[in-house]
Amino acid sequence: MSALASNRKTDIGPPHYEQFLPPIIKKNYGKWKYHENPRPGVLVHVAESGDKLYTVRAATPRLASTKTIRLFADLADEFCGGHLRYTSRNNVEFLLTDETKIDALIEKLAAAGYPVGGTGASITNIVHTQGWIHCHSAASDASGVVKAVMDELYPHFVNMDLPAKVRIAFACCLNMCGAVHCSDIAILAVHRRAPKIDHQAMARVCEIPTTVSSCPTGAIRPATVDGHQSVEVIEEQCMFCANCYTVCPAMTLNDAEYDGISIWVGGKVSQARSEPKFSKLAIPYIPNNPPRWPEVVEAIKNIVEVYAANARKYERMGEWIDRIGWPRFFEVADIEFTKYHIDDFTHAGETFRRSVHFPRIG
Amino acid sequence: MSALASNRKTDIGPPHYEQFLPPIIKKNYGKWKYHENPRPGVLVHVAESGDKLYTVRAATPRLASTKTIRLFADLADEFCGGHLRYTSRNNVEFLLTDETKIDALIEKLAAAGYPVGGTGASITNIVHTQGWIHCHSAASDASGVVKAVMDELYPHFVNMDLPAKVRIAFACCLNMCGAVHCSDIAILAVHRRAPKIDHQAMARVCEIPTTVSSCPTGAIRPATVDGHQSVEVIEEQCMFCANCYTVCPAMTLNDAEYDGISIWVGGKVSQARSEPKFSKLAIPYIPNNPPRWPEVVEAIKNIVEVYAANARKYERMGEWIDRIGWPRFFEVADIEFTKYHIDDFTHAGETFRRSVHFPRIG
Amino acid sequence: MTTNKRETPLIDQLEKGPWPSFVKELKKSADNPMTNDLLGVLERSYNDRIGHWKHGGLVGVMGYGGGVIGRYCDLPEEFPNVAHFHTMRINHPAGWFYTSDVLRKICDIWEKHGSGITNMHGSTGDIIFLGCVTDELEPTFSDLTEAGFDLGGSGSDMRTPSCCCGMARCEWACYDTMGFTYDITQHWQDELHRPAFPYKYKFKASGCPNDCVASIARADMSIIGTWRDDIQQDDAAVAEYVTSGAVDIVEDVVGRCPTQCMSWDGEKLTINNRDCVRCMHCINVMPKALAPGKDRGATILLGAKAPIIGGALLSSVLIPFYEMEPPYEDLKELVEEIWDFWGEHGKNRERVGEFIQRIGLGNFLEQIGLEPTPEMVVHPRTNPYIFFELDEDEDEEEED
Amino acid sequence: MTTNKRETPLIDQLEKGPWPSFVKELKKSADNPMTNDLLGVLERSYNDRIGHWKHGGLVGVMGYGGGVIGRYCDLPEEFPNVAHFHTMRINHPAGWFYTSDVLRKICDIWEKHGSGITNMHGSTGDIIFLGCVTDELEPTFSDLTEAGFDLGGSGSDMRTPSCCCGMARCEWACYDTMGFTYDITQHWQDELHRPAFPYKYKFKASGCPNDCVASIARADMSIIGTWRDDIQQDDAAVAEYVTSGAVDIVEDVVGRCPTQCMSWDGEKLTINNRDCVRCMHCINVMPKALAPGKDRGATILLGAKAPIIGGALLSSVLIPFYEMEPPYEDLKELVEEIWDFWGEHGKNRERVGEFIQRIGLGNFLEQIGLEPTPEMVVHPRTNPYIFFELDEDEDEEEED
Ligand code: SRM
Ligand code: SRM
Ligand code: SRM
Ligand code: SRM
Ligand code: SF4
Ligand code: SF4
Ligand code: SF4
Ligand code: SF4
Ligand code: SF4
Ligand code: SF4
Ligand code: SF4
Ligand code: SF4
Repeated sequence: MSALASNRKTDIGPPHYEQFLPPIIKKNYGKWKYHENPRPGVLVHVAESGDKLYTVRAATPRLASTKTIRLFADLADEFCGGHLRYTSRNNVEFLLTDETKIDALIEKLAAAGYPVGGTGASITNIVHTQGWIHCHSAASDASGVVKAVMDELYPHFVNMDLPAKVRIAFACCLNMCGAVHCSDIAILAVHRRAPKIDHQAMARVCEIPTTVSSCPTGAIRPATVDGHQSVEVIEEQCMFCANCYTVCPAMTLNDAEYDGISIWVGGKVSQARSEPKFSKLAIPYIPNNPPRWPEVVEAIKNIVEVYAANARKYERMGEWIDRIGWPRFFEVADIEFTKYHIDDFTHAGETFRRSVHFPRIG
Repeated sequence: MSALASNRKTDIGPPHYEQFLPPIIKKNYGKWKYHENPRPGVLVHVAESGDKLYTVRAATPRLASTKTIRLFADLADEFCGGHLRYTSRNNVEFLLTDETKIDALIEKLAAAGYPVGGTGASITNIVHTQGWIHCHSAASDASGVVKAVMDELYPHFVNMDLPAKVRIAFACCLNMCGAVHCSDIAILAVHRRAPKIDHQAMARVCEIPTTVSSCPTGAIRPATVDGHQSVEVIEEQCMFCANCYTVCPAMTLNDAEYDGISIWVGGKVSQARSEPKFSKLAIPYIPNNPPRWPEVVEAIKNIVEVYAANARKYERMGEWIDRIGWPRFFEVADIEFTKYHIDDFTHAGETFRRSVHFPRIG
Repeated sequence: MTTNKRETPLIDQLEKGPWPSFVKELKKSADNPMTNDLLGVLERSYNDRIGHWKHGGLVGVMGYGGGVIGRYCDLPEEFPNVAHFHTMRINHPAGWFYTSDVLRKICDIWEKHGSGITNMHGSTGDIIFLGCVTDELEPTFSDLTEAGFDLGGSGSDMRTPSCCCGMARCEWACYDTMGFTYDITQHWQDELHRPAFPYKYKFKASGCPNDCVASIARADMSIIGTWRDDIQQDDAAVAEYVTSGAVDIVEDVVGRCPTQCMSWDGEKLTINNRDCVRCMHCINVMPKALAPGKDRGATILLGAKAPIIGGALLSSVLIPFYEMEPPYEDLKELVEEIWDFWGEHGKNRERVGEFIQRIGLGNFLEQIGLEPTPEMVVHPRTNPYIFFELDEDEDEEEED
Repeated sequence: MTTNKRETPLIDQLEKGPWPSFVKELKKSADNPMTNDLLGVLERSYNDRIGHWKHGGLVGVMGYGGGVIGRYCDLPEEFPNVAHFHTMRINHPAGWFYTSDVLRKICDIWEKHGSGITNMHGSTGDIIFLGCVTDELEPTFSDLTEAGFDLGGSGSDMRTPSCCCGMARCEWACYDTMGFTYDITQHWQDELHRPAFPYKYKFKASGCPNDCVASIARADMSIIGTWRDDIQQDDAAVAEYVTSGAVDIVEDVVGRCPTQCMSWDGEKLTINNRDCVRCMHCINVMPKALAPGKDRGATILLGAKAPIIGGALLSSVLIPFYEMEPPYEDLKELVEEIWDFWGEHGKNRERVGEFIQRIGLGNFLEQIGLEPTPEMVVHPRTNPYIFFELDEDEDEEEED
């Protein structure tokens, strides 16, 4: 092993991107003039030189077998001189110079189960996380919910029929690895039961002071339970963030009965028109109902439809709601407003309405 | 004394307002139709009945000798059947039914030193506090600063020549009895030295635990000094709020050398057009320079002039600044932006610019 | 007592200039030895650049816990007549209307017992008698009640409520601010005079969203008049404003509407009242043509305060629309629910606005028995830290 | 190792429907015993409504502190092939461009050493190899470096930087996002591989304010392309959009400009560039007619993060305009100043955005040697709690 280590390569960093760029990009790098979006999933970028680059964007489930990657590689060889890329939302993009090949490529992708779309005013791929596939913290599965939701929203992927882009993200716990906090629609799996403590394991696997101080609400205190050095949780003070679990495996929050899904709306990232916004709570809790989470799918479909029917062109979800006001959003989306919607964390007071500027109800 | 107490009246509350209302108001109570503001300081309210009530508003320094109150009473007898009122900003209003008497009243008021104005798009009286006249906490005088500033801004009291109302308030310490925090221009006296502790008196006049816990930044801790039970202050942690002084007289913040005045801009209370706003820091510190605080007067005059020259009609100070952006306000008002302008208290992060939406400089 | 005139070269400079001079006011009453000494202390402060007053102790009138602010001079030898210099807060009549007679009565009392110097009015709205020695407090109070006046609040009590002139002189008053203010002041005399709360509790009542008593910024409970039907619109009067050139309707009215819910087609003004947030702007600009609707009441807001100690707050919506009908039973009950709950769980010197932030608005509503509505917030929460409560059924199933 | 096909009736239902199915992906690799067991665990989770993974311990490759996430199954007897099921994070090439050859090389390696299941890509941007046993980590790494790849970040280190495709395929890129990302990734290999910070530190680089890598929401340091001269405007092309009916210029462009700084007189579009906040909207709508200015660079922002634990943050302005010229010396120095200061004073698991809020942005700027500018804030402070520092001169005068 140490012999190996001596001529072992480390810290070489990622390969230089240049070697993977198609010739047309090398030639026109930084010299693109404009683009068009002739049909869903297809972009054409025109360079100052007059060169045209065609992009065909196909959905992937992100989780990919090497078999699928090899399939994409073969398609790239067949249609794009071996060149392709992935997007920041886990779609795959084939980069063509020959416009006439687009249809054939799209056909082959469709046949293999990878539909083309996701450009312009559509719903593109859902950014998501590990879920029950890999993570110890997950309050729901990620891939399954995403699949069920996108099966339903599929028409909005292959068409550009919405007022503006709708960006959906999923995260399987409050760590929010999908960074769902600024999405038009965020699907966030939540725990709702205070950690169950493995008192026997506690002192062995966790540092008790670290565990106590990990709790943002001060709900955890040291305690001796059945003779074991351990901790106890003041249940009313727990808001299920799982920060304790992150630092201490003996405090699990996963719960078959009470875990589930919350829905958040109106966030955005781009600076177009309005400033970036956080998503806000729409539905506090829907139970986990695998394998297809029909209530979650229904709730999201409803929000998309209400938005599609009411927003103005170019208006993102959050811009639309800001215009009509949250009282009316709850009314038109027919969602119940509860005490859970009212912030009660550190900066809660900043969200109270400190004016009489609200529209009339009804 | 206890004999007196037995037939002593208590809890009778204030007199009923009705007995003080002029007949025209009794008659038209709740039945006013519209008003006009024919000239500075004069309002006419027209009732549904057609009755007309003329109001003449005169400035007062708020601090009033009974001699002056008697003077106003006499004028009320002469012009208004004995009726007058004060406003929420400490002006006095004479309530006339005979339009022809207005000029004579205004003349008499002017002769006595009480100018008429303050209506419409003007600068009305400055709401203020006690200062060196009466309060133990004051970091500056109130009446003196107000007098010096209003001498300079007087033309804007007797004319309606501004884009909109400009409401100025003064408070002599962070308790802000003038509730200056939502004013177009707020003048706030500030301490800048950590409390000087009277260690001898401490244990006698203050409760040490209460004093320690009064400090929002945790800067105070119990200490024995020269054998006295007392406290000490970690100076770098003090932001001079004087909350400790409020609960403990042995910790004075008043300081001849370092006390002075800060200027805040862009607040408002009314809901007209935009929601109510807090005032924001413009100038962190100007030394006390009695009797006429020329640097303070100059700074405020500059802000009023820059506003008058640049704002649109109906645009309050804060609405104007919101439109042009704070970077440009600091530029056009030629005020230095310092680290003190950047919030660093509890909700500071909410004021950071979390977008790239700022206008170009210059 | 000496009445030798004090030398006051510094503050004398504040007699000059067009604005009314408080120094002149002091000098008008300088025949009063207290006021004469006050001039001296003030000159001294101007010279030293520091105040000369000390913390006041507990002083007051019998049976009352509030209404008087104790004050002592830190140079009592030099200025013996202001060695004690307390203030009395006298509850003003709602709307600050007076007759000349009653003003003279007040002056008589104050010249007899005190310095002859007042504030008309204090920031909370009281008549302030500035400078009273301890022994004169009770006699002054006695003369005041004889004249029909009583003390206002101070300390941790209900503070003197105040209001705009409302229906007395304003066409926009959506409820009777003065009637309401008088009513609650009388109703809660005990709460006003005997501090028993965690901290002060202020009421301010404005007849419309122009908020001429700054209630949203300065009162723990802000009562702001409003309406819930359409703005009353007189098209002929609108046309009159436009044709006379008095108003640039596109720029000044339509263009300044915060919700862009108005339009002008060159002849007619159309208001989409469903989107209007009742900001008052268009009505303010054209008072002859537009007026608040006919279905009137108030929005009740809670929690404003000055910065000490968690930072200043504006009041926030508690009841989006309340029909302000005397005797305001529901509202009074709600206020007492709030006082009870805050009284029991509020910390010492914790204003109700801070209290709500500490315990959570959702919990607060539950305790005082109000349903949450989206009008109460600018937007729902953005953080995922929800204190879920599992309902009992669910809990039982799971209990082991 | 068993390769008996697992019964998966529940997750089989996720093979149906038009969207690509991750279950199909798993089944494609089900000849691999790990993946076969993964199908079994997942079915079990769908049945139990709970995950079956345990906290990972410290696993990794020699000399590296990051790049591998340890993972163990809580049902190792039933699913022995996923008893260990670690992930490897492999630093992707900037912009996620690949050739078919290099993809096949990656597949070869992963089929040889692991489950054959990947994420293309992880949320931070890495290629994720999903499911590796401890003993295979080092051999996989060795084959990867041989193929020119290296691990990405995990733990309290610099995380794998990522960027939008920028100049490679976008006309709006205001700087070379891919060049910059490659440069800093290479420059800070040690910081990427050997966690030594208080917590993670992410970089994301977007070529313009459309922010196609969500940098403002997902990176501790967000580098967003921008310009500081006028928008480039081609009047003929504007006219073309209008006359062709492709764009309703009043409604879609002028009417949606957040600063209302555009006007259309029926013939010509006028932009008041001084008021423009460079939001991109008008350019997005008419890419043939409008383009970012020529004087280009980036705004550098700091501090975004997910909610744990003080609540989510977006990045805030640190340098309003920076000319993104390689080798980015000043910026690199600044970043190292930040790392030093945060490294010394940051608490364990305190992201830089939280750190700044704790110590104050003003102080932070002073420590890293940047001047405060009004662009950094939405508005100046509203609370009066200023930590005044008296300058030394003043202090000396007063010292006693
Ligand atoms: C390929 C990709 C960048 C990459 O390097 O991978 C990309 C590419 C383009 N984006 Fe993007 N964006 C990409 C992720 C994003 C993201 C990030 C995200 O969603 O996580 C955002 C921020 C979203 C948000 O605000 O929440 C984003 C916000 C935009 C916007 C602003 C839209 C708006 O009005 O808010 C534009 C402008 C537009 O569409 O008019 C834009 C425009 C574009 C253009 C037109 C730029 C160009 O001239 O080439 C590209 C084609 C857009 C299209 O899909 O119609 N791109 N774009 C990403 C494709 C993701 C996908 O597979 O669907
Ligand atoms: C007399 C008084 C109420 C009282 O009961 O004492 C009063 C009376 C009127 N106010 Fe007021 N306001 C009075 C304090 C206020 C305050 C409180 C304050 O300044 O502390 C405000 C909130 C100020 C703020 O936003 O900071 C206030 C904001 C308004 C507004 C909203 C102006 C705006 O555009 O923001 C109007 C509407 C207007 O002027 O068009 C208004 C309008 C009016 C009208 C026109 C109402 C009417 O129809 O009678 C009255 C004459 C206004 C004038 O002066 O031109 N009044 N008004 C107060 C006179 C104070 C003084 O002596 O100068
Ligand atoms: C007399 C008056 C100022 C004036 O010149 O008008 C006043 C004077 C004092 N106020 Fe005040 N406050 C006065 C209206 C206010 C207001 C304005 C208002 O009511 O609209 C405020 C801001 C609104 C609010 O309540 O938040 C105000 C906020 C404070 C505070 C800060 C309270 C807070 O929660 O932030 C304090 C400190 C305290 O309570 O310990 C305070 C404390 C004080 C004390 C009692 C000083 C102290 O530390 O104990 C002052 C006595 C001064 C003196 O020597 O006479 N005073 N005080 C006002 C009462 C007159 C009246 O009854 O009409
Ligand atoms: C693999 C990945 C999710 C995915 O499916 O793509 C991931 C997976 C984990 N993240 Fe993450 N995070 C991943 C991107 C993110 C992102 C998104 C991003 O980088 O753009 C975020 C939000 C942005 C941010 O950094 O704030 C994110 C915020 C977190 C947090 C919360 C950090 C915070 O300060 O709020 C944690 C908790 C922690 O660090 O202890 C976390 C912790 C974790 C851990 C290590 C679980 C833990 O408690 O230790 C997860 C391991 C899961 C597993 O079993 O594989 N992960 N994590 C992403 C990394 C892949 C990659 O390298 O490309
Ligand atoms: S969001 Fe939570 S459960 Fe999901 S991958 Fe990240 S840390 Fe794991
Ligand atoms: S889940 Fe969060 S709030 Fe609950 S005990 Fe753990 S750390 Fe505390
Ligand atoms: S603001 Fe401060 S100094 Fe002035 S009267 Fe109020 S408590 Fe006293
Ligand atoms: S002035 Fe305020 S911050 Fe300073 S020691 Fe006193 S209470 Fe603490
Ligand atoms: S608040 Fe409204 S009702 Fe009261 S005086 Fe002002 S404008 Fe009139
Ligand atoms: S009251 Fe305000 S929001 Fe309503 S129509 Fe008039 S200007 Fe618009
Ligand atoms: S961020 Fe801007 S430059 Fe980068 S791909 Fe998106 S639109 Fe193009
Ligand atoms: S970039 Fe945005 S702010 Fe600038 S002119 Fe275009 S739409 Fe307006």
